[in-house]
Amino acid sequence: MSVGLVIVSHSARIAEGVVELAAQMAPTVTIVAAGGTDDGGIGTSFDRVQAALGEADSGDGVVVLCDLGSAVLTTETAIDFAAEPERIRIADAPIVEGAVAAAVAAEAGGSMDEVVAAAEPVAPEP
Amino acid sequence: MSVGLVIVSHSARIAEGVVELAAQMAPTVTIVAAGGTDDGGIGTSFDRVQAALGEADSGDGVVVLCDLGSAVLTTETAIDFAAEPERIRIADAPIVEGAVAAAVAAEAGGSMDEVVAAAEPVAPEP
Amino acid sequence: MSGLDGRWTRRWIEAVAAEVARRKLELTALDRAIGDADHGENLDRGFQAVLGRLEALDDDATPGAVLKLVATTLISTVGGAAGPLYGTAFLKGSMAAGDRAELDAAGLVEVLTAARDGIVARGKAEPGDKTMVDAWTPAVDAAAAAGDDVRAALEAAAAAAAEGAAATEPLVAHKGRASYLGERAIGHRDPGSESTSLMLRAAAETR
Amino acid sequence: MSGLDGRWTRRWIEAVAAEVARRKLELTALDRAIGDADHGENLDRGFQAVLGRLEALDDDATPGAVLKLVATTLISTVGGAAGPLYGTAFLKGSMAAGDRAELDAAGLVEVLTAARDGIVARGKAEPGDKTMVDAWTPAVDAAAAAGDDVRAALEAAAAAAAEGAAATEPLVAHKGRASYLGERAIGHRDPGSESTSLMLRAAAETR
Ligand SMILES: Nc1ncnc2c1ncn2[C@@H]1O[C@H](COP(=O)(O)OP(=O)(O)O)[C@@H](O)[C@H]1O
Ligand SMILES: Nc1ncnc2c1ncn2[C@@H]1O[C@H](COP(=O)(O)OP(=O)(O)O)[C@@H](O)[C@H]1O
Ligand SMILES: [Mg+2]
Ligand SMILES: [Mg+2]
Ligand SMILES: [Mg+2]
Ligand SMILES: [Mg+2]
Repeated sequence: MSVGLVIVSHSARIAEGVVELAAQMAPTVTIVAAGGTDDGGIGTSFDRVQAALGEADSGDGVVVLCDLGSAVLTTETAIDFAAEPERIRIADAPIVEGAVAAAVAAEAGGSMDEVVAAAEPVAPEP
Repeated sequence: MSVGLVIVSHSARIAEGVVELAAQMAPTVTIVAAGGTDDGGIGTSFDRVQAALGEADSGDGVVVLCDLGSAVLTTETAIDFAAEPERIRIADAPIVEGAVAAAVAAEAGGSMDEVVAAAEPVAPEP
Repeated sequence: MSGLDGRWTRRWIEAVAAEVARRKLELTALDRAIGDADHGENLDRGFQAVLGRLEALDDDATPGAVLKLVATTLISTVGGAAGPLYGTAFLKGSMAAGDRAELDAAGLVEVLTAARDGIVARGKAEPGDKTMVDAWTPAVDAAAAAGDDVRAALEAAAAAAAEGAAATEPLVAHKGRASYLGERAIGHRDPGSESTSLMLRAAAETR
Repeated sequence: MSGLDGRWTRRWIEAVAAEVARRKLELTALDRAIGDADHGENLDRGFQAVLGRLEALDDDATPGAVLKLVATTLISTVGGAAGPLYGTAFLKGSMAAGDRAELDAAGLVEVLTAARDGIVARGKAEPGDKTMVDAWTPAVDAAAAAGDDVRAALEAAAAAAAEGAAATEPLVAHKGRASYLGERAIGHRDPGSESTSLMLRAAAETR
């Protein structure tokens, strides 16, 4: 088991693309996309985020990457409604670059704190 | 006319999603996706980047947002092959958050330098 | 009427839904200038969903029960920042209302205060950041100063919210999408402050 | 044979393509450990495309013309960091070769140096960053020290590249995807340094 990731974007395509990109370097990590509104528009969906948070938690907790501010607001609201909010953390990191770094850390068996830390000051990149 | 944007991602879905997201706040800016490999896989395509650079330049230059290091390498190579490389700048910014900020600056008629500056230290966000 | 009961609360929400539908394009136009041009659609989607769910609610539901239904519906249907923000506001307001059958002036102030505090806790905006907080905060203060008459408190809140919304125009935004615009946000009214003003005006006019 | 002519260059590239195809899974396995598991596929896609385009080239094309075709093909077909990096290397190498019909030892060293400098200019990696530069740099130095015999220079370059590739194993990466892994990259060989070693070994064995 490892920390799971949830990718909350205003765009379903961004969220799904981040999942495919991050999964490349972290094939065993559960990474769940929660992008777009319920009707497929641009925005965020509380229900999608809530479902993704449940799906991504395989026992070691969940780290969430968000794009813009409203994605953070929606995620925080979902955390307020979560049964075990202490098992969820939002990384203060850019969604794509942070997700790749977080996925690598989760693949290596990092804890929630380690995964958040890996995402936050994005790892040095070429 | 305004500065055009090119979004170079390893994932076609990320690039297209960034275009739809950034276009929301910048409806008149030309924003072109260059994501994925030629056969639709994960990676970057020199030909797609080269074509996008041409398409995005309506006279005021182009600012490029990249995701990972190889996207930067591919873009820099395309710039080496460009007829007027001085009309293209790569922003050192996260691809999604940077693109939204860059798009807003381009929409306001910012110069290449202003658009790059808007993307780089990502604008304060809620 | 002495206090604001569940039926009043429902009539108020129906009036908000009608006003949002009527002024949808106007709210979206405000959001087009300094945001992503969806605030009217977002709220209209949310309040139309509220109307649908209100029908299933008991006729004698308390104010708190109505507010809670509004909260959960907005949270899951709005799709923009306004969803979690107004959703949290209505949720905190419903918790403040508790299971009281009616709200008097003091109860109304408790509900409005809880709603505003919920928005601030969620969005971390301060007064002057050019957000809906700039309409809520003067509204709460004015209601609190209005004395024992609940109708006077509602009228004071609505008037103060309208002023607060107008006062966002000269500001630079420090939260939300408008913060991307820097000085270019000056001269434009914050859409969320205007929708707050709309809601509180509807409350003052609901009998 | 006195120097390395266009036909030799072509045979070399064909040998590289064959070796990359044969060792594709091995290169990808190296990249699976500290990258995204595609280096073998990336290079194989590139060199298979090169084989296709080589056929269209004049039989008496110069070394520089062959290298240029390899460069542009890798740039547009590899799809990973190795595309712009090797593409730039072959491009700068082809420019250094110019329109010479044959490369002697000095010409070979010029070409290898230009290739390595191209990679460094493109990727900004320094020796010790756990990249292909760690195979190229000792290879260039060894070829330069090998004297006037072009075959000896090729053999020296190949041997030094193999050592350089092996020497990446204890390193932490500072460029490329492996830099995400921090200390966990230790113990793994850099895939790009191994493919560089493969190319230079193929050169030493091409008659
Ligand atoms: N952090 C915040 N705190 C308070 N209000 C905010 C915050 N972020 C946004 N808002 C309010 O939300 C409004 C925009 O709502 P809406 O258009 O529905 O969301 P989005 O910006 O996600 O499209 C803004 O006009 C502002 O009043
Ligand atoms: N900035 C750089 N400078 C030099 N070499 C690099 C750099 N970035 C990556 N590399 C090399 O590229 C190799 C990876 O190539 P490849 O797997 O094809 O690309 P990608 O990482 O895009 O999937 C690495 O093993 C390393 O040798
Ligand atoms: Mg909006
Ligand atoms: Mg929106
Ligand atoms: Mg790779
Ligand atoms: Mg790759």
